[in-house]
Amino acid sequence: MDKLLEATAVNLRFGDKQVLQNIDLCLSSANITTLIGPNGAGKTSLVRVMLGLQKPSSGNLWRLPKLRIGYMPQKLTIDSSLPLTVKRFLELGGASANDINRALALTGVEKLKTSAMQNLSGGETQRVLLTRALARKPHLLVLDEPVQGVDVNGQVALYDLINQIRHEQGCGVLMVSHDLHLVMANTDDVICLNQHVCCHGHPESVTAHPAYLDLFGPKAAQSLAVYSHNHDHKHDLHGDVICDHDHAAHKPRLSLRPVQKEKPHA
Amino acid sequence: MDKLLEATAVNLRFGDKQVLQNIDLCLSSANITTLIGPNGAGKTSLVRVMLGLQKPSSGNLWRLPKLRIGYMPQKLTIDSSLPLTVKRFLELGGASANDINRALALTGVEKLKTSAMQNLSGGETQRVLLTRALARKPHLLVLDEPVQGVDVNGQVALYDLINQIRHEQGCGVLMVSHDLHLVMANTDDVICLNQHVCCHGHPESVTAHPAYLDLFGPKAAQSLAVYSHNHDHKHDLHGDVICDHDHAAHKPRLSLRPVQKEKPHA
Amino acid sequence: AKLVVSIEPLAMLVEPLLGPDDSLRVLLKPNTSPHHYSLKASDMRALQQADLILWVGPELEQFLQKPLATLPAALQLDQLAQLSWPDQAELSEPHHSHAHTARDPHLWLNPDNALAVANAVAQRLQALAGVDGAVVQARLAVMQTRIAALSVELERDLGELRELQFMVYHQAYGHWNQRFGLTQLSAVSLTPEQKPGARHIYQLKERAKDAQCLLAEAFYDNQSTQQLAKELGLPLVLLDPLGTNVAPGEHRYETLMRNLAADMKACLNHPANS
Amino acid sequence: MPDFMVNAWLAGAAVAIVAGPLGSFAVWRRMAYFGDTLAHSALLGVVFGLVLDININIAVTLGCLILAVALVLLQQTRLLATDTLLGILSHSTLALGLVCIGLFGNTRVDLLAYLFGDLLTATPMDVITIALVAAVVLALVIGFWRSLISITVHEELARVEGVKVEAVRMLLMLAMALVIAIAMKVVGVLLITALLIIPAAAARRITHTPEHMAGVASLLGLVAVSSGLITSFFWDTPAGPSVVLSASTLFALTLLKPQR
Amino acid sequence: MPDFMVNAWLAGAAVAIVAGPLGSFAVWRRMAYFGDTLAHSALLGVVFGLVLDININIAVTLGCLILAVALVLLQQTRLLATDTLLGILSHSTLALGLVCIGLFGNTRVDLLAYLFGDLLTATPMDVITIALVAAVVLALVIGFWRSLISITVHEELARVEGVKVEAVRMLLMLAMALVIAIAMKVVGVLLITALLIIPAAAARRITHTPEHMAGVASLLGLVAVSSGLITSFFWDTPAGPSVVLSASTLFALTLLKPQR
Ligand SMILES: Nc1ncnc2c1ncn2[C@@H]1O[C@H](COP(=O)(O)OP(=O)(O)OP(=O)(O)O)[C@@H](O)[C@H]1O
Ligand SMILES: Nc1ncnc2c1ncn2[C@@H]1O[C@H](COP(=O)(O)OP(=O)(O)OP(=O)(O)O)[C@@H](O)[C@H]1O
Ligand SMILES: [Mg+2]
Ligand SMILES: [Mg+2]
Ligand SMILES: [Zn+2]
Repeated sequence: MDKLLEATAVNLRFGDKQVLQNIDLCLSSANITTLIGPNGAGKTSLVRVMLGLQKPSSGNLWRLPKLRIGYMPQKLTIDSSLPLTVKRFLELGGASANDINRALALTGVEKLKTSAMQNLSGGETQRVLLTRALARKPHLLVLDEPVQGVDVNGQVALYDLINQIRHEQGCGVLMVSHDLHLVMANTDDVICLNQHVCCHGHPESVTAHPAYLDLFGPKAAQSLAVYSHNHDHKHDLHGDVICDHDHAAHKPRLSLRPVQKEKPHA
Repeated sequence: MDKLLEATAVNLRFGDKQVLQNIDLCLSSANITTLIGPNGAGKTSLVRVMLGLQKPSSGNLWRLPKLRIGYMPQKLTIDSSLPLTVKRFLELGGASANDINRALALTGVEKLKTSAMQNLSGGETQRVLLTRALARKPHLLVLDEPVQGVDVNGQVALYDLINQIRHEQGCGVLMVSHDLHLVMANTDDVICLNQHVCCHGHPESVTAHPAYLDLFGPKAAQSLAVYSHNHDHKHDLHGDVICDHDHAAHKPRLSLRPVQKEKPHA
Repeated sequence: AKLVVSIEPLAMLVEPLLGPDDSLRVLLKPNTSPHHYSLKASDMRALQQADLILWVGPELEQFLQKPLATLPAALQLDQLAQLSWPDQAELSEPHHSHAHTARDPHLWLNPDNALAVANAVAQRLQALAGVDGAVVQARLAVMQTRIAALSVELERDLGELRELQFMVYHQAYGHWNQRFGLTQLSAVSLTPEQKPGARHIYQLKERAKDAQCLLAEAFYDNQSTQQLAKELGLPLVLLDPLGTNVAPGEHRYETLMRNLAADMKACLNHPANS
Repeated sequence: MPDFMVNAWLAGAAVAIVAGPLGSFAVWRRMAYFGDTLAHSALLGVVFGLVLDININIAVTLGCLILAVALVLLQQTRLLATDTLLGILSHSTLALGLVCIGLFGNTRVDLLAYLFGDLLTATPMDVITIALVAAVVLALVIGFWRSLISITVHEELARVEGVKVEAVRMLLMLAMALVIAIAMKVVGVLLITALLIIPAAAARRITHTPEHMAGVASLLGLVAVSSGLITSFFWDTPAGPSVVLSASTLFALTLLKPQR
Repeated sequence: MPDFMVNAWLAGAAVAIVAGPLGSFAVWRRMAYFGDTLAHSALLGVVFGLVLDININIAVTLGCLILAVALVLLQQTRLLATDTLLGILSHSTLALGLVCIGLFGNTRVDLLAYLFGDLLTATPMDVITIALVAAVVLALVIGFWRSLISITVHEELARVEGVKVEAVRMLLMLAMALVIAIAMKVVGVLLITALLIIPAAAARRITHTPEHMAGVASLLGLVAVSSGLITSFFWDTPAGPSVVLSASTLFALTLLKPQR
């Protein structure tokens, strides 16, 4: 597990709106980190800061030199004046034809190769975006709500796919998702974000955490239960939870999993 | 139950791609119709045809005169050169300040009133779009994946909200959704679309239908079971299913629920 | 009296009629093109306070048409009855023989027209309050003799150019040619804003066989004119019909005309033609 | 203050006020070069006026309105952005005008006359005409304001909500074309276009709603006209360009405002 | 075929070929009026050339490059569309040029020369210069093709995938400005802009990938130059406008193709 990307003490303000507060986040290879949190919690903002797309108001970013990233933004609009087939769009990611074809097969959109990007349906667009990210054989996959608008079967299949690729290629994954019930099964670290990090750790321990229940309610916890216990994949990482939502004392840090340093709230 | 909008024998082709094949659909007041189907099935296209935004290649459309529609498109992009607060955006829907404030409270985005539309997060945008549609007090609500990108609590709450408004205001609802497990509980009619209507009827009967299981697999059926049986709302509509996937004989039509006339596949 | 004129050549024509008490303002500096001239507040004030405003007409100074429309002080020269105009027939190109061909507005290039203008100006000046008519008459008389002499001199000088055949870049020398009996073979384009067609240029090459040079105006950049001259196989001679290069001082009109004659003679004496 | 300055100010002020909302639409709908396009096509209008022997001003105005209709039609193909369409129309009509001018009539047509016009030569009659047209257009724009903004924000949403999208869009284009065509001959296209887009662009950075932006744009336009004319009067600079430069200065000032 | 026709064709062809890909970018990035803006600012360049006493052509070229840099900087504010920014730059520089020309400079500057140029008087030297610049720019564009397309499709995706977005964007702007500046005096901005956008717009409707569009645009440009010059020769119409009209005709033909 190599460290790929690390953010320390990141703060982000838009005007007088504090969006991110003192966030520490560290991404490692072969590790899936999932950001969850209510709408407007700052998940996308944090992802963009990590990728260098948004300058944080304060904080530091460290990044493995020559890190190859596969990114899937939350939304994509392509100008209609640009003629662009799915195939050409994927090639722009810089992957070989072989890798592209393989990725297309995995995400189930081979048939769309010659379609125009602008004519794709919502779910098709998501699949194509994921294909581009995967085809690059990245060291780090960054996915902002990857299965948004994808049909039911696709959701399950794509999450499984991401998990599988993580194991095969050993790439790190940072993912934003609202599909608690689907995502929890395949993730190593869950970070529950709401401006600041509410709680984080292994999914099963996070879901038991009061801050989590606070944010998502018992219904969500229940839905998670249904899925995670159906799941046949075994986790070998221990699932301790570090939380400072109510400024509790820190447990010692045992792994490279993200850790939030405590600072007084601004 | 008044008939609000009816499409008969609608076909839609883009170039040589058949997207909709011989669809009949009828929407009535106080009735929730949900379109489900895999990505690229033509759900959004059908919605756009129903709304008159897309001319069908053939077929007829009937519409109640002076029908007031609240529409929530699948995606929204607003040019950054246009300064537009959420409040102004909502007012453009033509609703009174009172109605807007009430709707804002229901969708949980009151705090964003003065935010710029372009700065909203994905889920916030969805909530604002829904607010605009609701605030108009429409006769017919048309929602294309209304809770896409909305957080877990929001998903449950918004579906409940839609159901509640249907009962209070007696408006008809046409909805596209992939959240089988959430949506089935609150819908009267389910139409399973894959270019043509695979099967349709009351949710519990649809989910038992072979065409449905074909499309979504047993996993989806199972997830539905978990939710629909949790649900405490009683349906008074009988749930017969009409299917002609394998060109079976039709059952007699008993209600204004959508019906597909059989024609040879093109 | 306060006078305003639109362009430099007109200033040259009226200067001799003015005395130390009179003021003269030229709107268009030699460097500005009438196409994108934008009036300044001082220009408007000068126009409104002027006792006499001289301009050729909308064909040349379109930007003045509107502000002068209501000013009685304005004198539009191309309306003067005493002017002589070049024959339309001579002007028009074989393939451009349409009814409403524009008149060549460079009317000061004919000394007779210069006299007519001077007469008209003198008349208007005399009618002004506070102007001593006799003095103006005297100045006009001096001017008349000078211009008569100039005419004679130019006729003599240009006599030897009668056999000279030349082409012009812009149709600007109708008055000049008419007065001195010169033979212009063809013009490349009728107006500066109109570019010639390819066929026209090709046909010009045919006629260029009889021509000895190409006359054009001195712009700050002559590249395309030079290229055309090369194409036609003619020496290029740059003329200065607007008097841009005439130094300040007395008798500028005569200098302008003499320069023009001298430049044309240079064409005849060009090494290529000897 | 001499009469001509008063007339110039009145004409400029009328254009500036109506240019606030219209210019905002130009900025939002990416029609910044609409004015230029109309000016280029004016040449064609002049030629047709000469050939068909109708009043040139009427011919030019008609030409502008026809161009606006052509733009609306081309926009319906959806594959090309508005600025591209404007570029195509502008250059095609100008080229056609230049070719026609050679084929018919040798009357000298001064192309640049439409580009530069002259604020200082505005007559009382001009002022009345411009003010009238501006008032009518302003009334129309205010009357249809919600529909206009609706189709600018999201055309399909507007259509579903019952706005007659095609009619409203056509109205906007024709209103804009009319104002430009009428004001073109008086103040020149350079100045109109500048008054349309520069104040609106400056207002963008300091406002949060469309109405606010349109209003502030009108105001900034008024400031630009006034200060430009004052500059022109006291430093004796050409009037039109001075107004444009004042507007540019205002825009540059808003750039200093830190962005959120 | 007379010499001057050959030179004209060579100059036009060189511009048309490089205009294919560059014009496609102009269409995609909504920079249709980039050429016009540079032409307007040329006047300012001329004035500064005169004041600082440097070679006018160098001054104009420098002016164009500076304008391109200014555009890139303004684009970073993100609140305004490119066509608005171009409109602001274009009118501000023109106004400044007009004011300055009154204050300094006493050589006669002809704005029309920049607008209309004269294809038929292109010298062999002109042809060589244009061809050289076109070749260099074409090589650069092909060399950076993937990066250029990437930043046009989605700037953030490109940045994450390791493209140096700022550098590549600046390269594109400078390349475009250079070609326009060099070709402006020879063939005129009217013709360059038309060759940039009209063939690219025509190609949009009949192609499915960016490469294909750029290639077809070059081809259509060549057809337009050739047929325009032939028209000019046989019907004796002005050369530049004829080429533009040929291009417009090609565009109109593509409109006949039914849209999917
Ligand atoms: N450029 C901006 N200016 C001002 N506020 C912004 C800007 N971008 C985002 N915000 C605000 O910051 C907050 C966080 O936005 P962000 O997109 O990170 O949320 P999110 O967690 O991704 O939400 P979602 O689940 O809905 O996608 C939101 O309330 C949003 O309105
Ligand atoms: N303008 C168009 N031209 C060509 N094909 C199109 C066009 N619009 C949509 N399509 C195709 O038609 C099919 C149906 O699209 P539609 O958007 O209706 O799907 P959908 O059922 O809404 O899917 P999703 O669940 O992903 O939103 C898709 O395969 C899409 O690629
Ligand atoms: Mg987000
Ligand atoms: Mg859809
Ligand atoms: Zn079926």
